[in-house]
Amino acid sequence: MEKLVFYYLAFAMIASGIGAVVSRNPVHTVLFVLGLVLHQALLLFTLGSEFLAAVQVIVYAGAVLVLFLFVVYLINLKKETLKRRFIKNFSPCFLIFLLFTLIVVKTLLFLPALTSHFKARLPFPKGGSPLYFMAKNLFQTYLFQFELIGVVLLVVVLGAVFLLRRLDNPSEEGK
Amino acid sequence: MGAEIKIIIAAIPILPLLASVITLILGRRFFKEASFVLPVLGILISFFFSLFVLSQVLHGKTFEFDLFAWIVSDSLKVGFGFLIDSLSIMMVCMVLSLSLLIHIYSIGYMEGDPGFYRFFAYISLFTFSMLALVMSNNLLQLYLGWEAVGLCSYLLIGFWYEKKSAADAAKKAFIVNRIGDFGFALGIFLLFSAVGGLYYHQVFDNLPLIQGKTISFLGIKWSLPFLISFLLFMGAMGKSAQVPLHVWLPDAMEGPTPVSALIHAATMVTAGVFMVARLHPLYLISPGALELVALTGTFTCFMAATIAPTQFDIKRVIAYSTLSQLGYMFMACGVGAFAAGMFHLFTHAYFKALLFLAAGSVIHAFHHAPDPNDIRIMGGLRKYMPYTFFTFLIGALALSGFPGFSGFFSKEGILISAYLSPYPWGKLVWLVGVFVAFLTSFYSFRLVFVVFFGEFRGGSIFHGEKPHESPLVMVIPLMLISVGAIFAGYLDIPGFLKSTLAHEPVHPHHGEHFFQNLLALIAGLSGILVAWWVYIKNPELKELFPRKFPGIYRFLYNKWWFDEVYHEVIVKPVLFLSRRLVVGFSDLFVIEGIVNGSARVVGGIAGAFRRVHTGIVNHYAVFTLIGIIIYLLVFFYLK
Amino acid sequence: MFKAHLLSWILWFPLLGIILVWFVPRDKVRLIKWITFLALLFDLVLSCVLLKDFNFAESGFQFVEKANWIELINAKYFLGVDGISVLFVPLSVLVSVLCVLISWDSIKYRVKEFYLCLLFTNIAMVGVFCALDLFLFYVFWEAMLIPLYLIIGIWGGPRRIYATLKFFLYTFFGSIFMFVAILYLFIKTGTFDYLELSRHSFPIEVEKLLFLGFAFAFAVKIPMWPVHTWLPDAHTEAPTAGSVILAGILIKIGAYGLLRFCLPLFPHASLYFSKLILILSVIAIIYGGLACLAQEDLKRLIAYSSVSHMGFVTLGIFSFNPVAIKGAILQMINHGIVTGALFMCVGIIYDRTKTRQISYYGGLASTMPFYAALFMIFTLASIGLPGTNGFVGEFMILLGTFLKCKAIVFFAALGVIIGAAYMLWLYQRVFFQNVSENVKNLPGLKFNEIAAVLPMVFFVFLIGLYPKVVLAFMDTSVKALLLYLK
Amino acid sequence: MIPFSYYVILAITLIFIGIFGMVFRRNLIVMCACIEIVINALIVLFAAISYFHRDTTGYIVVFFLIAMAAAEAAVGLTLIVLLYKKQRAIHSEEVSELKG
Repeated sequence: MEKLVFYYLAFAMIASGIGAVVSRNPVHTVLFVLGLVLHQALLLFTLGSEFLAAVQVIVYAGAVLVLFLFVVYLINLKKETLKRRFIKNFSPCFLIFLLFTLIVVKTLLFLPALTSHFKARLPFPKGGSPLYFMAKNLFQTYLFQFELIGVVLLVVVLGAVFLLRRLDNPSEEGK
Repeated sequence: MGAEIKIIIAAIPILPLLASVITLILGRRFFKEASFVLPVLGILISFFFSLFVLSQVLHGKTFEFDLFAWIVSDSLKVGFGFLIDSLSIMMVCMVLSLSLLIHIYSIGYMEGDPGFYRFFAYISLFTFSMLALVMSNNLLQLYLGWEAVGLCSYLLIGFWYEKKSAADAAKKAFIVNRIGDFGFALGIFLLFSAVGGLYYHQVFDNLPLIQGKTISFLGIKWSLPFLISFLLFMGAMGKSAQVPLHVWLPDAMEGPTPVSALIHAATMVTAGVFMVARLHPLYLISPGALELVALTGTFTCFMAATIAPTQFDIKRVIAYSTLSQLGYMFMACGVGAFAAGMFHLFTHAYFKALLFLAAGSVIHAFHHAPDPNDIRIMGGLRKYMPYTFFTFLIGALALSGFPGFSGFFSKEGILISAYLSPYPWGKLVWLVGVFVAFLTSFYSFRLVFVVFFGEFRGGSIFHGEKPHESPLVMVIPLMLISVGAIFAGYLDIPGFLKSTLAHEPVHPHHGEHFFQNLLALIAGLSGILVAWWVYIKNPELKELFPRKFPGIYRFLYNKWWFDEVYHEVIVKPVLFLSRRLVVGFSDLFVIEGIVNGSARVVGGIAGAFRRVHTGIVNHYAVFTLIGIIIYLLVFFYLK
Repeated sequence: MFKAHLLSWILWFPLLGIILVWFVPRDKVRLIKWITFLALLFDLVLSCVLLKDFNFAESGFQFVEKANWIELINAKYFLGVDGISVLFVPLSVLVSVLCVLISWDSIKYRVKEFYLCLLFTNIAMVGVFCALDLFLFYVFWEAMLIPLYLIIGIWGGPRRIYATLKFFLYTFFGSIFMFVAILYLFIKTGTFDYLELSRHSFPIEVEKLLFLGFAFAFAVKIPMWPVHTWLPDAHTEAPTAGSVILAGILIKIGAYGLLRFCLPLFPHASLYFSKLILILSVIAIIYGGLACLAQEDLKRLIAYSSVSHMGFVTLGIFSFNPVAIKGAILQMINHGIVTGALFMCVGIIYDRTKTRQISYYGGLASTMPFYAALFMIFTLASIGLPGTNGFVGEFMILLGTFLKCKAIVFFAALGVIIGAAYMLWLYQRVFFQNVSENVKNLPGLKFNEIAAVLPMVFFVFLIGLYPKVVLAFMDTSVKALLLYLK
Repeated sequence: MIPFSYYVILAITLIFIGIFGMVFRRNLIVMCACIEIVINALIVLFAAISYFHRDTTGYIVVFFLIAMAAAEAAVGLTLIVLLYKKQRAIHSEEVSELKG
């Protein structure tokens, strides 16, 4: 049962990933990514973190991808869908990508060595759920980083607002 | 030595300097036509001071003191100082008296010139520089005066700077002098390194140190005293216009005539002779240097005397005669008769200044002619300009060594000294001297006869009118100087200088060397006679020489081709070197080639790499990928 | 408090000017100029106090200030002056003051930035002469490039971009070698302190390499032949103030560096390489002079004459004779004054005609007599006429060098002849001969121009007639310097 | 029981897909989406590590990753909008001002 679920989720994620990359219409791309994200939320659920699954759904599906959709619709690209999907002279790129593929395959051959540490499934420490420990860590050990992320998000918001505001004021352009 | 006399001595050069500086600064705005007042006043006072100092020196006193320390650094200590002995006070009095008269003369001569104030400022500055030169008690201050008179000469030759020829002549004078000064400076360095001081007394005290020493310089072994004397003499060659550095003096006639009289006849050009006389102990220990001085003087004397008769520019003729007379002075120095040389310097100053000023008076009358210096448009001026004529005649007689005039005494003195000198080249000097005496009187009377006798040939220029005598302000100085030109020879200058030059002057005792004296006298008189024969009696004869010997005539007329040779041998190669080799080849091609070439190589490499920056984001992603690949390869295979 | 930190005051006082100017609106041009001028003027007064309080008898460093700066690398804020450097502090400030005056009307755009650059340059210049910590020195050394780069690049002539690039890359290329040498010194000794380093000695082979590293940087800056070609371009394209700073101070720093660092830190290598440098100097003298003869551009000509004159300076330094070294220091000051003034003069005329071509001019002596007189004075000083400052320096250098090597002086003195030739030829072409149509109606000198040039005239004659005022400062320090070379 | 290596393979495959899109797609929005895919792959990986290692640090990294992804998406999309408004272009080949 566990395996079945995993296979389904993995297959769905890879499929929607491929779909996202190859689809001609950006709207479809975004929708495929949405599918990927939702499936991944489920995967996180199976990996023992309900909290992250929820965050994934809320932030990714709810915010980021909606943002993408907004942008796609803002930039009306109906006719763009008819154009070529891929960049023009990609033969050298392709070669390099091929090389990359080879390397990745080669890497996979190392996997057994890599994963040997993770054979034994250790129990979580006593005294609380994983979420409890996570929260404890987050607000104690990583508090500073947590705050930093907050600042980053704030800066991003300000930056985005600032960038788009300047454009509306054509008198300042060209300086 | 009292403080008052020090102040008086110091004031002698400083007053003209002050007058000059004030006139230069305020002249254009405020003094204008009255610019001459201050310089004349300054020099007048200085002149009286110098007479006072002269009276002291006549009582056998000498003064030496430093005004202030100029350059002091370790072993090098030089001050601004004065050495007043018979030699320098003679020069001072001569310079100031002539300068004063020429200042006054210039009031008339330069009247109405837009650079009136400038002229007086410069000429006053010149007087200062010359005084600084002759009164100096060390070689460096001598050098200061040396260069400063050169500067004044430059400024005054180029006084009418709008004329290209004047500007060229000024530049030429300065640069040729610089070549001489190059040697002079090296001489000073060498002297310093040899005796460790630049004061005259230090030099003379330490002369035994350098006697007989040798030194290797530029890979050649030299006798040390000879090398020092030779290098210093190079400066004298430049300043006193001796071959091969004489080419600037004839061109210097582009300046106003009073300048030619004061600077290029009487004072500045004799600085070289003065210097040699001042350093005579040095020259006396180096017979080689004396020989060099004598031979240079002899050659210049002869060469200039052969050129002078072929020239038609009145000032150039006198300029070549100056060259020739300077040659005489060096001849005297070269045979060890420094006093005789100085004596000739003294008399020459008066009669040559007189000649120039009288010529200037003529030129003044002709000033609206296209070329006012050309003697071919003159003639018969005796009638129209009697004072000028008489003064010119006096000058010419003195120059020719006519008995009773100043030049006679000094020239005889030189010739006899040369004849009697212990040096082997004395006889040659004497022989050439006698021959040049003939040429001298020939060309000077050529001028007299062509300019003042015969028919007036300038009618077309004067539109039938006749030239006028110059104003009184010019004539009176002329007369005063002519007094000097006659009677300067009666002063016992050699005897006066005995205390300084420490060399027994040879007095031409009558009868003792009667034959030699007579020969020189005959040579002089026959020159006058020949000139009379050629230019008055048989005017057609003057075409004879050019027709018979066109080659020699052209050679002489073109001043022995010195200018042309220098142009081809020095000026052109230097310019070629600078334009083609240094700038064209080395700088712009080689060095810039290397610099810009390396820049271009870097640029080329960068150009190859810059194609990587396509501006397409995907490609950047690929490069990131390449990076990852390399990292992974390193990670897995090169661990 | 004030006396103990006098150098810091002089060094950082222009910072006050910078801050004030910063807050002035950019259209208040007069205010900006006055603030800059007064700030620098006060700085000049401070540096005169420095001269007044300087103790002639002491050979070591005076007004020393020492504080930790970057502890990690043991770099210190270490200032001090001795007889060699003390004169350059007021000279730098003086040049800056005069630069303000000469650019009063000639800088027409981005005025505020210009004066900021000027103030900044002043800080860097004074800093270079005071710094006794190699790291600090290097910081100031490179910091000087920035404002000059901007001054030439923004307010320069038509080919300014090429010139700035060349100037910057050339000098930077040179400095890199010095930087490597400084790093090596630090790694070997663990300090940047000049005094400590001067007590160290290295194996001769290492010393030679280090010497070359330093000397190359300085040689580019001086500039010595054959790394001089940035100078004509930079000078030619720079605005007047830029040229004056370049000629007056910047290229002195190279020679100063040779004196301050190369000789005491690497005495054996200095002796080893002295012949080479003497020969290069002579080449520079003659080569620069010949190059001048071929120039058609006023500023280019004077720039090449700088090459020639700096040849004398290096000649004097590497003859290791006290007279010559003093002469070299004096000549550095002289050259700053004279060539700076010549550039000012050219700038004055350039502002009126907008051309530097010599053939464009002619007969200026008739239309601008006062200007002609000033130019004449500087021309004469440049060719070393006795009575002007140029003579004293050249004479002392040649005399001192003569005691070491006679043949070298023979050729160097040839350069003096060439010097007279090109300067007088220049003067003739610009000021004499017929009045050119182009210059018939030029206006006379303005007050600020006269005010900028007259102090230079004063110094030309002061140093020329009484060089003791300058020489007195150096006596003991030069003596101490020569002890290193024993 | 699913071995850890399965998760790794899944993550690598997703990264692979994402990079493929980054390299070959010319639509900038799609490229942004591909970045999201790569980030998701990392999320999977970290969550798996945390799960197998019984350590919550991985989860925290995931948490941060999600936040960073949101930020990155916001900035990236802003820039895309800006670019589109200025140049009316959305394809990487049409936007090559940075060409050297």
